[in-house]
Amino acid sequence: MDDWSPILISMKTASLSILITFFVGLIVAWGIIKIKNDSIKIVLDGIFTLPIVLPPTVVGFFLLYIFGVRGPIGKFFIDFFAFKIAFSWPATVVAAVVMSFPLMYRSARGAFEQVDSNLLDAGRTLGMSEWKIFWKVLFANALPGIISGGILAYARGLGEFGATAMLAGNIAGQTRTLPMAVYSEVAAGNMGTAFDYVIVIVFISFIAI
Amino acid sequence: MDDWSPILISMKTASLSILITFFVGLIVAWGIIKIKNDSIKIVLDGIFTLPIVLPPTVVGFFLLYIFGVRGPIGKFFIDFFAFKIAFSWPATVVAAVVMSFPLMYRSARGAFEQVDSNLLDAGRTLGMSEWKIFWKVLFANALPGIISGGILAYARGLGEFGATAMLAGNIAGQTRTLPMAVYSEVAAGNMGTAFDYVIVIVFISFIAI
Amino acid sequence: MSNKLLKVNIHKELNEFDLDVDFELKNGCLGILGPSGCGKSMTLKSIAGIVDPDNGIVSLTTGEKTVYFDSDKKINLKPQKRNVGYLFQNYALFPNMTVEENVGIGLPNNDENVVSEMIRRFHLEGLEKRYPRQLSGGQQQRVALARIMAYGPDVILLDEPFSAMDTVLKEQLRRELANFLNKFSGFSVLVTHDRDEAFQFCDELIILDKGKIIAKGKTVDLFENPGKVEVARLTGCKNISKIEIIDDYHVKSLDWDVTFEVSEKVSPNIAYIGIRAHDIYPGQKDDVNALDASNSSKLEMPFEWQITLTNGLLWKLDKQMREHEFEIPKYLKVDPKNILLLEE
Amino acid sequence: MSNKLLKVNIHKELNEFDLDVDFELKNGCLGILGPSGCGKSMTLKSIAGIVDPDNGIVSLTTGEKTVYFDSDKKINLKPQKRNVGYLFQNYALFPNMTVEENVGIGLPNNDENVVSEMIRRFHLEGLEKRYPRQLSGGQQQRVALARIMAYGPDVILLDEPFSAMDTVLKEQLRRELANFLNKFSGFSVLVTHDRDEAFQFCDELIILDKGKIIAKGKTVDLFENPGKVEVARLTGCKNISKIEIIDDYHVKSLDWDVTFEVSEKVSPNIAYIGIRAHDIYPGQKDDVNALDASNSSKLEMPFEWQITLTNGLLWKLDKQMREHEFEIPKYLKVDPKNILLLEE
Repeated sequence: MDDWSPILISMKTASLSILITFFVGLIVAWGIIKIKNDSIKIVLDGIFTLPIVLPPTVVGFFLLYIFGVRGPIGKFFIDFFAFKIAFSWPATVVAAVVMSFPLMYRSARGAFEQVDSNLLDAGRTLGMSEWKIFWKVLFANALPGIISGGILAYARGLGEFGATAMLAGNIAGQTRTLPMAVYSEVAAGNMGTAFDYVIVIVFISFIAI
Repeated sequence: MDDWSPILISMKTASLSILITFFVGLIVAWGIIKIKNDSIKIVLDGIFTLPIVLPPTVVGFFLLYIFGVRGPIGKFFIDFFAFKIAFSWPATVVAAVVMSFPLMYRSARGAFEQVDSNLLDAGRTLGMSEWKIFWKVLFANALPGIISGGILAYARGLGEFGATAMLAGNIAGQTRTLPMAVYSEVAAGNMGTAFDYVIVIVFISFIAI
Repeated sequence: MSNKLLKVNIHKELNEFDLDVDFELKNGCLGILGPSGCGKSMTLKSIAGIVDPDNGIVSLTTGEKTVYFDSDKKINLKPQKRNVGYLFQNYALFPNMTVEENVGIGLPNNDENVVSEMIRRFHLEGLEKRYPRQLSGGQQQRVALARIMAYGPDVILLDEPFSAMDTVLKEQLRRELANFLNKFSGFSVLVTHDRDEAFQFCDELIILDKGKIIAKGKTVDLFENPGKVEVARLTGCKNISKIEIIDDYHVKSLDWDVTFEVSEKVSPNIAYIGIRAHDIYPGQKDDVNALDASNSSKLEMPFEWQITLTNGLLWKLDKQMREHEFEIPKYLKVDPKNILLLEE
Repeated sequence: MSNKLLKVNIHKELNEFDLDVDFELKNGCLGILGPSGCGKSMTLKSIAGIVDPDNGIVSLTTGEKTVYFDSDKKINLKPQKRNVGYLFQNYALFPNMTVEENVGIGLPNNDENVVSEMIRRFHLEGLEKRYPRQLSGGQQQRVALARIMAYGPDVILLDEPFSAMDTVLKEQLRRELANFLNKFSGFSVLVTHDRDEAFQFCDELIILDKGKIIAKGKTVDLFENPGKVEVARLTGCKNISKIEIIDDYHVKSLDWDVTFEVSEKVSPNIAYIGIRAHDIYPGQKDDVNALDASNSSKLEMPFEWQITLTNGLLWKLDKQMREHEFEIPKYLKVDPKNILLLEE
C-alpha cells in the first residue's frame, strides 16, 4: 500500500458527514414527530427515507443533476463562489451525507418514538421549555437508539460507493475514498493492495462499533 | 435508450434474488429466534447483519475471494461443473442476495419478535405442531412486517451496485444491471440515456411498493 | 374560597364518538367515572393542554380569571402556562433523573429549599439519589406527587392513579392520597373506572359513557339514586333487570320472573329496576317482595357470602373471616324503597 | 378420584432469586398467591412445559402416571404432549382467526361437533365468525376457556385471569369462572396476587415470596392463622406491628404503642402481631385490649367505614350505602383471640 491518500480522504469525509448527518438527523426527526398532520408526515417521511430505498447510482444521478455544473445548486456555487462541487472533495461529503442521513433520521425517530410520550407531557405540565424537554427528557432517554443510529450512519458514510462514484468520481488523491480505492485496485488486478485497504476499512468500522 | 438488456438482466437478477432472500431470510430469522443461548444468538446475528454494515465494495471483495477462480466455492464450481461464477450472470444474483439478505432477515426477525410470544406458547399447549405454529400463528401475524421487509430487500437487490461491480463486473449484455448502466452511461457522458434507465428503475421500485 | 371556579365545556371529535364534557367545579375533588375508553383521559388532557379540544372553553378562576382555552377567542394557553399538575397512570417519572432531580425539574431555578421540603413532606428522605426504577410503586407515586406539589399547581389532575397496582398496595396508597387531597386547597379532578375510588375521593361526580355525560351530581346522591341503567351499573349495582310496568306501584322483572312492589310511583319511562346485592335480607314467605331462595348456590369470600338465586339474583352478605358455615334462608325479601327505578 | 395426583417439585435459577416450588395436589384447585415477580408465572410455565426447570420432577397421575419432566431421568415432554390447558393473562387468542377457528385449532381434525358444543356451552352463539378484537373482555375469556376445553385437558393453569379487567366486569367473570371450575373434574392451578381470588377459587393455597414457599395449606386455615408476617400481609391483614414480649400472654406493640393481651402463649420467635381491620369492635375504657379512638379520622366507602386511629391502626366497619353519618366511639376493643401472632 503506497498510497495513503484514500485513508485520509475517507476519514475526512466520514467525520464531516457524520457531524452533519447526526445533528440534522436529530432535528429533522424531532420536527417530523411534532407534525400533527398525518399526510404531511407520511410524505416527508417518504422523502427522507428515499435515499435508502433508491439504488445508490440513481441517488448519485439525481445529485449530479442538482449539484452538477448546470444543476440549480451547482450553478449557484459556480456563479457566486466560482467553485465546482461535482467531482471535488466536498462532493464525497454531499454523497455520504445524503446516503447516511436516512439511517440517522430513522434511528433517531424510532428512538424518540419509544420514549413514553407521557414523559414529554409531564415535562410540559411541569413548565419545562420545549428545548429543555428535547435535551433533558427526549434526547437523554433515547440516547442508546440515537448512538446506534449514529454508528450505522457513520458506517454507511464510510462505505458509500455508488453515489460517490457518480457525483465525486474516482480521482486519485482527491475523491478516491477507501471503497473506491478497493474497487480500483481490484479492477487493476492488485488484489494485495485492495486487501490492505479492506483491512483498514474493517478496522475503522470495528473501532466505531 | 437502444440497449434493453440492462432492464432484462436487472429484472431476472432481482426476481431470482428476492425469491432466495425471502425464504432463506424467513427461515434464518425463525431459527435465530429459537436459539436460547444468548451469545451464539448475538454472534450469528452479527454475521447475518454484516453485509449492511460493511461497505458494498468490501463485501464484494470478500465475495470475490470466496467465489473467485481461486476461492473455495469458485474453485469447486470450476472443478465440478466447469463453470466460472465470478463475472458471470449468477454473480449478480449472489451479490444481490448477500446484500439484500440482512434487510429481509432483520425485518422478519423484528416482525416475529413483535408477535406476542404467548400466542406461540398457547399454540404449543393446544398441541399444534411447530410447523403449524410457524405458518398459522407466527407467519400469519407477522405478515405486514415480513412484506415490508421483502419490499425493502427487493429494492436493495434491484439497486445493488458496489458488490455487483466487484464480483460480477460491468459486462454489457451479461452482468450490466440497471444501476451499472446508469453509471456507465453517465461516465460516458450520455446523461439522456442514463436518465431513461433512472426512470425505469424508479418505475419498477414504485410498482414494487 | 368563594370566588374559585374551574369551568370546563369542551367538544372534541374522536374516532369512535364525539366527546362532550361540561362542568363547573367550585371546590374540592370532582370525579369522572366511566368504563375504559369513554373519553375520561381525553378530558383530563384537554384541561392540561396536552390535547386541544375542537371547540369550547376551559377557564380557571382563583382570585383572577385565567382562560386556558377558548375556541371563539382563539385562546389556547400552552401546558407550560396553565399551572396544572398531572398525575399520570404510570407516574411518568423521568428515568434518567434521580428522585431529587425529578422533584426539582419543574422549579425555575431548582430551588433546593423547596425540593428538600417536598422530600420531607412526602417521606422520601434517604431516597434522594435513587433512580425511579429503584423505587417501589408506592414510593414512585409519592415522588410524582412531590414533583407536582413542588411546582405549586392550582389544579391537580389524577389519571387512574391505582389501576396498575397490587391489591395489597392499593388500599394503603388510596388512604395516603385521600389524606393528601383533603389537605390540598386547590381543585382536583380524578378519573377512574372504579366506583370505590370515585366514592372515596370525590365530592361530586360525573358519569361518562361514550363521550357523553349521562349523570352528574353529588357523589352520594348518584350512588343512592342512580336513575339510569348505566349509572346503576357503574356505581356497582349487581342486579339489574328489564321490567314490565304492572301498575303505579308494581313492576314485573322480566329477567328474574318476579313481581315487585316499589315505594315510588313508576313513571312510564322506567324500563329497568336495580337491586343492590347488599340490599337483600332474609324474610318470610308472605313478606312484601319475598324471593324464593331454594336451590341457591353460595360462594365464600373472606368477608362476605355471595349467594346466587336460581333466577340469577345476587345477594351479598357480610361475614366474619372465621365463619365458614351458612344456612341459606328459605326466603329473602327486598324493601320496596331499596328498589332502584331506572331509565334506559 | 382417589388415584389422581399432580406432583410438582422444581428448582430453577432466575436472575434475582432461585425458584423452589414443591407441592402435591390430590384434587380441585390449588392457588399460588404472591406479589408480582415472585415466580408464580414461572411455576405455571414449568408445569405447562413452556419453560424448563433446572431440575426436579413434574408428573401427573390420572389412572396411569405420566411424567412430564424429570431431570434425573432426562425426561422432558413437549408442551404439545402434556395435555395441559393454559389460560393466559391476555387470553392469547389468535388475532388472525375467528372465534370458531380459535376454538377448533387444537383439535386434531377440527371436529365440528366439538367446536359447536363448546360454542354452545360457553354461550358464544352468534359470535362464531367474529375476530377476537371484535369481542368484549368477558367474551374473550369465554373463547379462551372454550378453546382450552375443546382440547380436553387434564390440568388447567390460570395465570392472573382477572388482573387487567375493569371492576364492573371482574366480579361477574369471577363468578362465571368459579362455576366453571366447580364443574371441571381435572386439576387446576390458579396464580394470583389477589387474596379474594385465592380465597374464592382455591381449596388449597401456596404463598410464594421471592421464589420460596413461605406457607402452604388449606386456604381457610392460612387466612385464619397466617403465622408469618408476609402471609398475614398477603391474606389482607391491614394492621401489622413489631412487638416486644412482656410475658406469656402480653405483648407490647412498638408501632401503635399499646399493650395487648393475647389468647395463646407467646413463643419467643413471635416478633409481630397482626389485627385484621374487621376484627376491631366498639368497646369501653376498661375493656380488655381497649383502644383510645379519640381524634380518629374516618373515610366513607360505599359499603364500609375506614377509621384510622391516631396511632395508625385501621378499623373497617360494614355499613349500608344510605348511611352517611357515623359517630366514632370513644373506645374500641380487640378480642385477644383475634390477635394474630406472627413470626418474621
